[in-house]
Amino acid sequence: MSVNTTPMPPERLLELDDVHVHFSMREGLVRAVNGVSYHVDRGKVLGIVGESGSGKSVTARAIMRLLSKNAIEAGGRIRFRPEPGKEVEISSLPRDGRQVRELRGGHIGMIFQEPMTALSPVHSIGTQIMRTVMLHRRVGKEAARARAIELLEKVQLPKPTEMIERYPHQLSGGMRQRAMIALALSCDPALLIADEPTTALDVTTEAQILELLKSLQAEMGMAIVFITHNFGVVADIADRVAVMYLGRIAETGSVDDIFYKPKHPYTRALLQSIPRLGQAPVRRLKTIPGMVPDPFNAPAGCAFHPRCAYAVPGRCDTLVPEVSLFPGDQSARCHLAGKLPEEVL
Amino acid sequence: MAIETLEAPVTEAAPGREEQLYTAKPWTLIWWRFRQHRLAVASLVFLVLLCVAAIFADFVSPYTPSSIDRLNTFSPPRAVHLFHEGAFKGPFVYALKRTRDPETARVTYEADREEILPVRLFVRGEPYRFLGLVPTDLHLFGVDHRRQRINLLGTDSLGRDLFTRLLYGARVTLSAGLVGVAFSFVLGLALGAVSGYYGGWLDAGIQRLMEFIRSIPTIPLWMGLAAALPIAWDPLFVYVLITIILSLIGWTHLARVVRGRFFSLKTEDYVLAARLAGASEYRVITKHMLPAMTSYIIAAMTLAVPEMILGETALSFLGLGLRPPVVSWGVLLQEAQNLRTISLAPWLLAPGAAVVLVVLAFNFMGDGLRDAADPYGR
Amino acid sequence: MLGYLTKRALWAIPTLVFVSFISFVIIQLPPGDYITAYAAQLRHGGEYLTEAQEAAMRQQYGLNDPILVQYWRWISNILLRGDFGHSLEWNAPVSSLIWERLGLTLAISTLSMVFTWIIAIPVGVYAATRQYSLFDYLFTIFGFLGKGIPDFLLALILMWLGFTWLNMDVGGLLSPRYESAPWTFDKVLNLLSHLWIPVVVLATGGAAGLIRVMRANMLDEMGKPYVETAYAQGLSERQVVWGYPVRVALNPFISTVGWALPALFSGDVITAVVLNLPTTGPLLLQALKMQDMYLAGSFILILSVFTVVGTLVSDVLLAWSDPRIRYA
Amino acid sequence: MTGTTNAMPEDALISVSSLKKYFPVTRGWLQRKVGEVKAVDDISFDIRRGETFGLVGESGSGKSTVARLILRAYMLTGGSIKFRRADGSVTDLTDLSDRELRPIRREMQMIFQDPYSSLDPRMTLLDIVGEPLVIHGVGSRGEIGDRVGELLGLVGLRPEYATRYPHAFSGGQRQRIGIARALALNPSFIAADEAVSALDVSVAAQNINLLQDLQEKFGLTYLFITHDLGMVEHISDRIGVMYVGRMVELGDTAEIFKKPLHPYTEALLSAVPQPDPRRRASGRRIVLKGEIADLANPPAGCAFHPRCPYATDLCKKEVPDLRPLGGREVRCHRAEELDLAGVEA
Repeated sequence: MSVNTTPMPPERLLELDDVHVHFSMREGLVRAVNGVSYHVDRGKVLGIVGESGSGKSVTARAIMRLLSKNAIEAGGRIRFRPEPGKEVEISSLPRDGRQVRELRGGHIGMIFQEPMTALSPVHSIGTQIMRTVMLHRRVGKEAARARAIELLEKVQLPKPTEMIERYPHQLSGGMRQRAMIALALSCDPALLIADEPTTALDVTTEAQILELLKSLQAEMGMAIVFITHNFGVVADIADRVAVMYLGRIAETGSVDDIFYKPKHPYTRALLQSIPRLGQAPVRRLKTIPGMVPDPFNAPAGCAFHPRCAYAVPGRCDTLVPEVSLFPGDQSARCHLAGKLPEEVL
Repeated sequence: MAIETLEAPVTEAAPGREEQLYTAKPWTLIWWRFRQHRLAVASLVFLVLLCVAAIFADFVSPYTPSSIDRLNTFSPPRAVHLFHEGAFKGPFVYALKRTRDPETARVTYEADREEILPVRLFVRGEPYRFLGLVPTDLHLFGVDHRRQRINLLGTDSLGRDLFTRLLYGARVTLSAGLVGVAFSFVLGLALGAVSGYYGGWLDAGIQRLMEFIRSIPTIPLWMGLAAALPIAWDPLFVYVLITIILSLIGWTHLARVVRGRFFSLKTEDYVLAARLAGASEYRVITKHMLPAMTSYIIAAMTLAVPEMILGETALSFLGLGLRPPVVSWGVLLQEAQNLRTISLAPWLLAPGAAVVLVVLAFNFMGDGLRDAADPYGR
Repeated sequence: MLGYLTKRALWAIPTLVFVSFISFVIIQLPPGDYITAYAAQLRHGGEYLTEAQEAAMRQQYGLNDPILVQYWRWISNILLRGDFGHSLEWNAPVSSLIWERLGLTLAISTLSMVFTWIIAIPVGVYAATRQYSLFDYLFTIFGFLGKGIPDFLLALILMWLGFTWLNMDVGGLLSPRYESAPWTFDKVLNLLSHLWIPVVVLATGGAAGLIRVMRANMLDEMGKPYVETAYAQGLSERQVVWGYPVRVALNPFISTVGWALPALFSGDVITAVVLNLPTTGPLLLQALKMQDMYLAGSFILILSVFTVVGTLVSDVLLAWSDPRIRYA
Repeated sequence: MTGTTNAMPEDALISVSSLKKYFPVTRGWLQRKVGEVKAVDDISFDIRRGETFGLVGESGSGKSTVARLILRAYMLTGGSIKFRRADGSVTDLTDLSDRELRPIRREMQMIFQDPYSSLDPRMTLLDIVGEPLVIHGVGSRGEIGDRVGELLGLVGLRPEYATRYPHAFSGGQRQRIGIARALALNPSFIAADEAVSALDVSVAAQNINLLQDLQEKFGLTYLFITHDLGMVEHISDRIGVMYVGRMVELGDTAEIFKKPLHPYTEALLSAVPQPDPRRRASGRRIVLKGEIADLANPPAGCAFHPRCPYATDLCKKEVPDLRPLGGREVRCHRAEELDLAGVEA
């Protein structure tokens, strides 16, 4: 596939172009990310949804160049614009080089799923934040401390001056996730990558964290790549949505288009299989037959075809579909995109 | 009404190899994984061979451990050759010429290149009772000569064959290790299981006991207990007591492993599922908990054997453990205690090499087992 | 934190009582007593003790009293007056025999421990960060060898090598000509040339084990999410490894400090016998063989106290270094 | 709170009254008891024959403990549990010994949350699914084999899989194996503890449908425990809402969702992110202050008062009782006067 070489449009912050990541395992080669392209504009929230094994977390780690040692970065281009007028091709930089390290934490912050284990157990919250601030801002200890207190206040942790002395095990899950957010935002990054940040939390805590992220986003203006398997969360926070299935983007578009005018059978089927609050009671949920295939032997052609209600034999099971474009910057990787019968959602 | 099935074929009838994997018994999986550790497999083979040789030591060794040869003291190891002056002769050793330095009165040995002694299988030699039962004089190998002997590892100060003594010593040392582990296993399993299964104050009490025992320095304690054994007692009885002393310390480690496994297994949902299906406590323990633990316990036991062997060797070496006429590796090493003997006859350190090899083999095997012990690890 | 430490320290008291009693019982275990052994020794030399003489000596040393009485007499003298009793074998107060040797033991053990740590920590960290590299394999082999070779055998081999190849006089801590000489630079050099064998012997055994512990801890920690977080902050690999997982991996390591010291004492007993060092080992062995009960008992007691105190120290260190325990 | 009569309502399969479970908090080297955690505190409810009773609440609310108490996996600290046997007789399970419980265990079973730890990895499906049959001595070896094949077919797995070990299966399939095991003895009651929470969206929907089909086919009664409000609304006839060991609201699912009576229920409902971008939660979402109360150290008065937007001084002092109100039960001092928002249809 040819790689797009034209410069990014001015509003663009991040652009992934045909990114491939493979893992060599004892059982064989896993093509965890198999040609993923998406983009995030400055100050926008991109939600990435998918079931387990769809490659959504791996893609995020590819942006941060944080893949494990057995990962093979098998192609594609990741471009990022740390400040207007500047463009960095992250994918061509050395993995642990100075430039990548400056981006990490400095221009791109990241928060993780497990607030229990994502913070160092033997350093206080303050120390962990201060270390990052001192590293990227090149300020002294006092200034870093002041910044840490300011950040903890921003994420609405009570008594920030005391809180910086606390250790993670002294905080609840929700408070830890707030501390994690403070750490990720410590250097005013242009982009925040949030990898299932609310999955491990209770629903009331999840609501708190979502509201916090939204208000911080409005205040600080950073863009967010929000990874989740929960369609409700995506609908709540995202401007644009990308739906992933088995290492590929099945469909991407504005949040309204994805939820109300899905073009890909997978998106549609997923939306139908979720029980919704206040829905007129139906006895049976719609389901997608079968299971997510084993990544070691992904189906040929469109990876979704064995489970797809509309699959065309001889086409969907042999040819990998191209991306079809629709108005409103919506695109779907399906042979039948735009030709599906209307269905009520 | 019809029950919805997983409509799309989940996995097509899995090809042979996969189906084999899916239906493989737990021990088969453990064996498959163990097999991948080549060092562990080699260690296993080595230990099995050594055990067989030790069990049949009287047959495998060419002499008896206490047969003295005054004209053959401190003779060096003899190499087994195949070629004599370029001609293939089958396995043989050269005869040994004994000369005495007239000035220092020191005995030196030199290979007599003229006389070759073929190594023969199943030779008649010193009489013994096979496995302590059948009287016979058949030995696996030896040389047919009235005066000359085959000493693969040389001889000691009394001209006794070190190879023979090493094999007999293996009997005592290895069995001391295994019996010691067996003792500590019984203690550790019992107390660890009680501790882990019942928990509460019983667990707390046993934990405290283990802390007490761990706070006693091992070697001085061993030494003290071993020194308490009277010299006059029957050597066999002393041997049993020494193994018990060794196991007195070792059990705490095993108990900890057992307790930890019990604790984690007790909270597994499948154990609760069995209980809720109405399974008795006995069934839960024997069908679910013990099978899940055995591989871990075997690994832990394997790793505990070398401790016991090292303990026996050290105590006997110091003269506090087993004593002659019992032959153990520690007893044999006593002869190698002073520097002059070592520089005169470095081959007397051979039992030390044997200890190192056996300890390493048990460690490698234990590591391999431990890695293979959990084939279902997520 | 303070409460935890107080409780921990208080808990050490019953342990010490228990340990001291065990020490005493061990000495009492063998049939017969010192007088029996002494009489046997005399007989060897052609002299005899009459039964009346034996009885009188037993009376004099209080050997006929019940064991608890003897224990109480022994322990109360130690606690109240620092009197460890009388060595029957040496015919001297035990305290005059042990302190110097104990000091030397402590010095050798501490030196060995420092060496152990200097070797084990960086090697363990390096082996874990470069898992399956040549270096990692080399040290795995070293670790296994260190575990497999008994201390006394290593001591024997080093002694033999030093003797035959380096032509050094080995054994003991000083060459005979320096033994009573005043301290000079040469004497120190001579001391060092003797000291390396016991230090190497003790450090090898310890380091081999600790490298494996450190490596395993590090591998465990490096897979944890907080390490990824640290990388995601833009820290370099060196900063991440030494700043985060090493900090955490050191915690279980610290808890071994308390045990390392007593383990070194234990190891020292045998090594010292082989190397003929003027430390506690040979004296303890001799005392045990002679059933010189006050001397042997004092040794075992002191070594046990070191163990208990060592465990206490490591608990304190652990609490100090790990906030999860400090604020539990 | 407990009624004067010990009789059980006609239509009830299970009747729980004043159920209590306190776990001791031990400390120190001799495991001295220093306090207790009231994991379940004075819970009463009935489960009607053939219905699905949903129990919702966040982590630490004690909902799983309730299920385990009903199945008598634990001893009760207080209260009683009555169960109507297949022959119509009522048995008091409260003080039965393990031996006495054995015949009753045939009639009540459980499905677990974690599809990995709930199946013994060292047993084949034949042994796992057949174990209840072996324990209760139902049938010969051959008969058990046939029955296991039949059960596997029932949950949509091939009977040939009986010789396989659990590691050959995916999470969703493992969950079905657990369902087959629970069905082995033809129970009348099944407690499903977060039975689909660990599964992907599409697989969860399949398994929910399976559970509903089985309920219809065998007339099963379910206790369905979950934190997923969408799922509980879809599957349950009635629900109980738990907060910190206590029941706060109990009643008909549709009514509670339409108009909750307890402020916690209201907050919970409003916190659920909906897969509907046009109904974004912002604005109408009630973001609760603070954290879920600590079980070991619950606040005085109503446990919810520190987070409750409607709390008065009375709430701080006095623990409200669970009391009937408009065909439901609610534990709130202000239930009558408050006009709380439910889920819009």
